[in-house]
Amino acid sequence: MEILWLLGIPLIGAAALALLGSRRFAPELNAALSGATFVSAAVLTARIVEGGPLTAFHEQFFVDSFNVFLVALTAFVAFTTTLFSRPYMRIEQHHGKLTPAMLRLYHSMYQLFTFTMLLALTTNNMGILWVAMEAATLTTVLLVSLYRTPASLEAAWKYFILCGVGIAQALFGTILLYFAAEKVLGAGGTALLWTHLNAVKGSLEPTVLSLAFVFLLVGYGTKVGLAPLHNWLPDAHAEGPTPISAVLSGLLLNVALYAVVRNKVLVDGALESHFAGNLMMGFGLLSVVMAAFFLSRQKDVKRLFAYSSIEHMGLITFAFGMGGPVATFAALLHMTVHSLTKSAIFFAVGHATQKAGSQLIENIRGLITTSPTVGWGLMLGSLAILGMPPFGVFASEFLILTTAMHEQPWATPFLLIALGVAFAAVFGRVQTMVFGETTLPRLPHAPALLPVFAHLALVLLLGLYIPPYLADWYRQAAALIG
Amino acid sequence: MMTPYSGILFQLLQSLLVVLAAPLLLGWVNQCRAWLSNRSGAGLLQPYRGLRKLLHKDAVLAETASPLFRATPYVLFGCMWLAAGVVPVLATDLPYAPAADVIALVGIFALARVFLALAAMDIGTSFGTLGARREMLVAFLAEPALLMVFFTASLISHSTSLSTIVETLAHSQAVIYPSLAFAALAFVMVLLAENARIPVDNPATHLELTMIHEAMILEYSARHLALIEWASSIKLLTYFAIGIALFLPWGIVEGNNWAGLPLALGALLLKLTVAGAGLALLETVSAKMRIFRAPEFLGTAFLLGVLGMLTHFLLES
Amino acid sequence: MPMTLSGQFINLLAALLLLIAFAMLSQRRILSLINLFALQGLVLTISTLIVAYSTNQGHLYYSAAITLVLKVIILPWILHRLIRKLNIQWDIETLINIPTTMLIGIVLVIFSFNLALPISQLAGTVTRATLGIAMASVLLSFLMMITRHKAVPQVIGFLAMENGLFFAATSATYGMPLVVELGIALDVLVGMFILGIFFFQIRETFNSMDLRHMEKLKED
Amino acid sequence: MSTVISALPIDFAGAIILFWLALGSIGLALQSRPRWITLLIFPASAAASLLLAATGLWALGETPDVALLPLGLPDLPFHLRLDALSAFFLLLLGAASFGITLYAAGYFRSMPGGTLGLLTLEYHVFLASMALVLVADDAYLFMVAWESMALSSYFLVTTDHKIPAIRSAGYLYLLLAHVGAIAILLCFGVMQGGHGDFTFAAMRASELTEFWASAAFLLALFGFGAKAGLLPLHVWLPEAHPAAPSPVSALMSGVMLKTAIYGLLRVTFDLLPMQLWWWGVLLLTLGLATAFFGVVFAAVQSDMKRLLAYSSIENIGLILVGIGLGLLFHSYKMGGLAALAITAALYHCLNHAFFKGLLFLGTGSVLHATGERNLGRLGGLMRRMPWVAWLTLVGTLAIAGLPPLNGFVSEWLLLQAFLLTPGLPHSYLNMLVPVAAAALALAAALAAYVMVKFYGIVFLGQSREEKLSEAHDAGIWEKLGMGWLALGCLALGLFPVSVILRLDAVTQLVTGHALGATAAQTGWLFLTPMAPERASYSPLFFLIVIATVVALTFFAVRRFYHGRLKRGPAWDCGYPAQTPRMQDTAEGFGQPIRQIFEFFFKIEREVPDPFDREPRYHGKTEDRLWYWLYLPVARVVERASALMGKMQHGRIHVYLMYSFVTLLVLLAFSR
Repeated sequence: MEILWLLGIPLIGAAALALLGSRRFAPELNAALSGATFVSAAVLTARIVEGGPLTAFHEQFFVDSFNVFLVALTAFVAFTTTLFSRPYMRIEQHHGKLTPAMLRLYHSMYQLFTFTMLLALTTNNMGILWVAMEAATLTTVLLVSLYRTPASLEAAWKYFILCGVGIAQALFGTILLYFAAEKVLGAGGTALLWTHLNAVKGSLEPTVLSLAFVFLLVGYGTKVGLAPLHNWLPDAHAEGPTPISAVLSGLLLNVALYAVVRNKVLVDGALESHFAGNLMMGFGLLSVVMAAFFLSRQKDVKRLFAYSSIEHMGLITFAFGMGGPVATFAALLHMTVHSLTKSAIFFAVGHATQKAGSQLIENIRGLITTSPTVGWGLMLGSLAILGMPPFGVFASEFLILTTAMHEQPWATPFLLIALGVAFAAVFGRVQTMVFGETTLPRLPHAPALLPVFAHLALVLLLGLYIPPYLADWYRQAAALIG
Repeated sequence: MMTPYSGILFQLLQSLLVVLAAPLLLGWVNQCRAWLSNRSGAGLLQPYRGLRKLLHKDAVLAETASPLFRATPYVLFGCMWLAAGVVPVLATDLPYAPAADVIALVGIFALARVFLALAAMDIGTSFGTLGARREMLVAFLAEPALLMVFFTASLISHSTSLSTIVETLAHSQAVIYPSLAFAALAFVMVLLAENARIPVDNPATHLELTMIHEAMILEYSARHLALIEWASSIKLLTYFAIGIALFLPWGIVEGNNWAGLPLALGALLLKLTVAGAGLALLETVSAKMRIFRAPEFLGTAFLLGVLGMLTHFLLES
Repeated sequence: MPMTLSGQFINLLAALLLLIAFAMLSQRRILSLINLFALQGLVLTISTLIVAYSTNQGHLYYSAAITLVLKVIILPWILHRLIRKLNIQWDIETLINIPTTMLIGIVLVIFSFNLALPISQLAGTVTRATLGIAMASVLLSFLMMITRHKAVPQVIGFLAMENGLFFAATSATYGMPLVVELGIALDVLVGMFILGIFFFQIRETFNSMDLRHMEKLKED
Repeated sequence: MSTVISALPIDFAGAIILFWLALGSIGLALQSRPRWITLLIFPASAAASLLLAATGLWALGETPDVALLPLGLPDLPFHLRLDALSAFFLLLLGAASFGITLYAAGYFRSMPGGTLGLLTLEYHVFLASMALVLVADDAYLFMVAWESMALSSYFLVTTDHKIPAIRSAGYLYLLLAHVGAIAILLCFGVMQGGHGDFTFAAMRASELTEFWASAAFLLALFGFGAKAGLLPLHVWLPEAHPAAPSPVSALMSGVMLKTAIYGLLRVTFDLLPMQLWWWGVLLLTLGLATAFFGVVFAAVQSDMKRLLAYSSIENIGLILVGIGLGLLFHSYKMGGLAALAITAALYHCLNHAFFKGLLFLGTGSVLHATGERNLGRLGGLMRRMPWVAWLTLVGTLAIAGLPPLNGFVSEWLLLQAFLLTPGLPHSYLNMLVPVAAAALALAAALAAYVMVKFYGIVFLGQSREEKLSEAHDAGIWEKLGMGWLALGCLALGLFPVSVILRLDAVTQLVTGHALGATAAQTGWLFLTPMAPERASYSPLFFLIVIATVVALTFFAVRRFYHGRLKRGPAWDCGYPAQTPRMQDTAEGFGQPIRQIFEFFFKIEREVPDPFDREPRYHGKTEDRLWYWLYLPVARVVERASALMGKMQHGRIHVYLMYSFVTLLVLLAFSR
C-alpha cells in the first residue's frame, strides 16, 4: 500500500506540475509533493524495519532491507533538494536564465525523475528495473539541457547517447539473464522476478550469467560513471541546473549502482567464483585513480565535484567488489553519506556560483567573508567528502581502506596515491574559493542553507554514532549481498 | 677510608690551588714565549699585577649595557671555579667529582661561553657581535671535538666520570692506547682554540681581522675585566689539568690520602711546567691563521676525535 | 535434431538482419539509411510472427504488432519528417573509410559468433544461432554509431541496436514478459520524441547537425 | 588510591575533554563579548589543563583503566584506555597547555570578537582532540581524534587567511597531515585482527609475519613522521608553525608534535608483536639526519618563528634518535640500555614541550609589542621588555642544552646511552654508534650557536628600528604563562632523579625495564643512570656551587676593593661613528654556517656592487629537498593528469569507442 503512495504521489505530481508548473506557487507545490513522497517512504521504511521484507502486486514489487534504505535516502534527498531549488530557481529566473515554460518542464520532470528512481528501486522485475533506469535517463536529459546553451545541449546530447547505448547493453544483459532464467523457471512473468531468480540462482547457467554480467556491468556501469565509461558525467553535472546536478550525483548514481549490485548477487550465486567481484574491483580502482588525476585539472567547480562523485562511486564499487560483511557494510554506509554530502556540497556550490555569477573556480573568492554560511557549508562539505573525520565519509573510508589493506593489499598503494592526489586537488581549490580577499557583493536573496546544514549534521552524526536500527539495516543488507 | 671533612678540605685545597695558581701558569707561558722570541719578558707574576691594577680601577660601563652584561663576569668566574673543582688535578674521588662527569664539564664550559657571547652582543657594537659570532663558530666545532676526546677515554674506561677514567688509565696494563694518540692530538688542537691561543686566536692583539676572544670583552673594564681574565687563566689551567688527567695520569692521588699530596703536587708542577713550555713553543713556531681557516682546523680535530673512537673499536675492543 | 521449417526461416531472417546491419554500416545516404532501418524493423516483425506462430506464444503477437507500428511505421516516418524539416538528406562522410569499417565488422561478427557459441549450444529453442547474430548486429550498430559524424545516423545506429536487442529477445528467448516489452517500447518512443526535440534545439543553436560542433566540453 | 576515590583517572580525563569542548562552544556563543572569552574561558580551560596534568601524574602510578563510550561504529564503540604511556603524554599536554592557555588569555585580548569566538572553539577542539588521541584505545577513535587535531590546527593556522602565504602554508600542512593519516590508517589495517576488529587489544593479540610487521612499522613511521616533521616530510612545519598565532605555534611545536611521538611509541612498542633491529637503525639515521638538518637550517633563518620551527625539527630528530637507539637495544634484549634511551627520549619530549613553548610565547610577546618577526629589524628589547627577555633567557639556555637547565639533562642521558653501549652483536652497528654520538654532539653544539643568535639579536644589542622604542612589556597573564613554563624548565633541570622515577612506569611499559632504581641509587641528589662510578651528574649541586662562588666573589670584590661604576658610551675600539645598523643581522650571524654547510642549501643572493648609490643585499636560502622531492612529485602528477586530460577528448565518437572497446575486452576476458 505504501508503495502505491510512494510511486503514485510523484507520478500524479508530475502530471499536476506539467499543468501548473509555471505558476508562482509551483516550487512550493513541488516541495510539498516531495515532502509527501518522503513521508510515505518513511512509513514504508518503518513497515520494513518491523515487518521485514515484503512483496506487493503479485510480487511485481519487492522491498527488503537493502533497497528500503535507498528508498528512504532517495526520497529524503529529493525532498531537501526541492527545498533548495525553491529559492535557487527563483534567483535563476530573476537572472533571466529561465522562462516559465522551462520552469514547468523542470518541475514536472523533477517529479517524474523521482518516480523513475523510486520505481527502479522498488521493482522486483529486472526488466522493469531496466525500463525505469532508461526512463530516468530520458527524464533528466531535457533537464540537463534546460538552459538551452550550446554547452548544455552538447552535454545533454552526450548524456543521452552514451547512457542510451550503455543502457542498451544492460538490456542485452537482462535478456541473457532471462535466457538463462527461463531454463530454470520456465518462460513467462516470473522468470525476471529477482526474488525467484535469487531463490534459484545456484542452478542458473554460469557461462550465460558471466556473459550477462559483463553486459550489465558495462550498461549500468555507464550510468554509475565508472571509468572509462564516465565521460558523460562531468558534462551533464556541470551544465545542468544545480539541483539536478545534486540529484544526479547524489541519487541517480546510487540507483544505477543498486542495479549492478542486485545483478551481482545473482551472478555470484551462479558462478561460485569471484568473477563479478574482481570486475567490480577493477572498475572501481580504475575510476578512483582516473578521477583523482582528472580532479587536479579542473577549472569549473561543478565539474570538480562531478569528478569527485566518480571517485567515490569507484570507491563504493571497489568495496562491493571486495565483498564480505565489513566491506559491504562500508559500501552501503558510503552510499548514504556520499549522497548526503555531495548533494549538500552542490547546494552550497549553487549559491556560491550564483553569488560569483560564474562557475569558474578562479572567479569565486573569499566566500567566507561575503556569506559565511555558504563559505562554511562549502568548506565543511568538502572536508567531509575528502574523508575528514568526524564526518561519516571518513567512517566508511576507514572501513574500506583497512579492509582493503587486510584483504586486497595490492590495491592500497593505488588508493593511497589516488586519495592523496584527490585531496590535494579538491582542497586546494576549495580553500581558494572559501578563504582570501574578495570584492563580491552580497546577494539580495537569502540562500536556503537549511538543507546544506541538515545534510552535514546527518553526515556528522553518522561519523560519530550510527543508530542501531540503521546499523541493522546495513547488516541485513550486507548479509543479503554477501 | 675518608672522613667527609678531610675530603671537603682536600677539595677546597685543590680548588684554591687551581684558582690561585692559574695566573702563574699564564705568566709562565708568556715568559717562555718571551724567552723563545729573545725577549726578557715581564716575569712570572705579571698577570697578578695586571689583575690587581684592574681591580683597583673604576669600572666604566656602556650606557646600553644590561644587567646581563654586568652579571656575566661573575658567572664566568663561578663556572671556571666549578670546573676547576671537578677536574682531578691533585686527587680523584673528591666530593665534587660526582657532581659532574666529562659531558657535564663540557656543559660548564659551554655555559660560560654562551654567557660571554651574549654579553658581547649586549652592548650592540659591531666588534661585540663579530666576536660573539666567531666565538660560537669556533665553539660549535671545538665542543664536539672535545666531547669526542672524552668519549674515546670513556670508551676505554667504560665510564664518563673523570675519576674513574683517571684511575683506569693510571693502572692499565696497556700503556699505549693508539686511540688515545688520536685523542691527544685532537685535544691539543681544541685546547688551542678554546683558550684563544695562536694559531686560532691571538690574545695579544686587538686587530679586528683576527681577534675573537678579545673582541668579545672589548667593552669590559676594571673588576669585570679582571674577573674575566682570571677566569680565562683558570680555564687554561683546567684544560692543562684535563689533558694531564687523560694522557699522563700518573701521580694523581686516589681518594684523598694526604700522604700522597706532596708527590702529586710535585708531579703536577713538573707536568704543568713542561706543558706550559710546550704550549709556548707551539705558539711561537706556528702562525696565526685566517679566521675562515679555523673551521677546517677544528673540523680536523673533530674528525681526529671520531677516528680515535673508531680505532678504539677496531683495535682495543 | 533436424532443423524445423520455421527454424530455417528464422535463421534465414537472422542472416537477412545481419546483412541489413552491414548495409547500414556501409550506407552513406541518410534517406536510404532510414529505409534500411525500416526494412530491418519489417524483418524483425516477420521473424517475431514466425516465432509466435511456431511456438504459439500468444504475447509475441502483441510484440510483433508493437514492432510493426513502432519501428516500421512511426519511427521511420518521424525520421523522414525530421530530415525533411532539417533538410539534411545529403551524403555523410564517415570517420573511418567504409572498407576498413566492413573489415572490423566482419571481425566483430566472428567474435560474437564465438562468444555466443557455447550459449547457443544449450539453447533449447529452435533458434540456436540467432543469439550470435543478434549480438553481432548489436555490435555492428555500435560500430556504426562510432563511425558517423552526423547526429541523425548516430541515432539510427542507436535504434538499430535496439532492433538487435529486440531480435535477441524474441528469437532467442521467445520474448520477454509483456510488461517489459511494453516498457521498452515506451522508452524507445519517448526517446525518439526527445531526440526530435533535440534535433531542433541543436539545429537552431549550431545551425548544423554535425557533431563536430559539439566537442567543446573537454579537459585541456 | 582509586579505592578511596570512586572516580578513576580516565573519568577525569574524559570529563576534562568534555569540559574543553563545552568551553569551546561557549566561546563561539560569546562572540559578541570578547572580554568574557579572555577573562573567563581561557583561565577556566587553563585550570582544566592543570587538572589534566595532575590526572596524568596520578595515572602514572596507577594500573591502566579503560572506558567505553556508546559512540563510534556499530560494532566498535569508542574505547578509551589510560595507561602509563598515555598518562605521561597527558601530563605533558596538561602541563604545557596550562602555561600556554594562561598566556593566551592575555595574548588574544585585542582580537576582534568574531575571529576570537571561532578561534576559541578551534583552540579547545584542538586541545580536546590531542587529549583524545592520547587516550584512544581503538583505531577508529584514534583516527577520528587524530584528524580532528589536524583539522582544528589547520583552522588555527589559517586564522589570518587573507594572507596568501598563510593560506598556502595551511594547505601544505593539511595535505601532508592527511596523506600521513591515510598511511597510519593503512598501518592499522595491517595490524587489525581481521573481520573488522579495530581495538588495540585485538591488534596486540594479532600475530604478524616479519614482512607485515615491517610494513606496518614503515607505514606508521611515514604517517607519524609526517606529523612530527621527520625528514623529508618536514616541509610543512617551518611554514605552518610560524603562520599560526603564537600560543598556537607553542601548542603545535610543544605538544602536537609529541602526539606523533606517542603514536610511534604506541605502535612500535605496544601494538606490534616484534621489534626488528633494522627499524632502530633506520629510525636512528633518520633522526640524526632530521636533527642535523633542522639545526643547520635554523642557523640561517632570519624570521624568529621560522628559526624556532626549524629548531623544533631538530629536537624531534633528537627524540627520534633516542627512540631509535632504544629500539635497537630492545631488539637485542638489552633492557637496561633500552630503558635509558627511551627515558632520554621521553625526558626530551617533556623538556621540549616546556622550553619550545616558552620560546614561542616569548616571540609572541615580541611580535605583539613590535609587530615584527624579522630578526633584522629587532634588537635591544631586553631594556624595553625585561620580563619577557629574562623569561625567554631561561628557555634559550635550556634549549641550548646548558647545565643546570633541563635541556642538558636529556641530552646528557642520550649521550650516556650512546657511550655506555657495550658491543652490539653487529660490528657495523658498533661503528655506527660512536659516529652517531659525534653527529649528535655536533647538532647539540650547533643548537647553542642558533640560540645565541636568536636571543642575542632579538633581545640584546641596540634596537635596529626606531619603532622598537615604544615596545611594551607583556601583561600579567603573559607573564604568568611564561613564568610557569620557565619554572618547569628549571625544575626539570634541577630534579632529574625524581622525574626519572616518575618515568619508570612508562619505560616499564615500553621496554619492560625501568631506570629509576639505578638512577636513584645514590639518592635524589645525584643522577646515576648506570652506576655511580660510570657516570653521575647533580645539577642542584652545580647550581649551588656556582651561586655561592658568584656571591662570594661579588662580596669579596666589594669588600676588598670597591663597587664604583661610571656609565659612558660604548668604546668599541674607539670607533667613532657607531650605529645600531652596524650590529650583525641574522644573515650576518648565520653566514659562517651558510658557508660551511653550503651543500645543504639552495642559495640565491644578490650582493651590491661597491659603488652602488643605495646598496641593497638580498639573500634567500631554500630547502633543496623541496626541489629534489616535492616539485618533481607535483610535476609527475601534473604530467599524469595531463595525459588523462587527453582522454577526455570531447568527441562523442571517442567516448563511444571507449565503451565499445571496454565491452569487447571484457567479453573476451569473460570466456
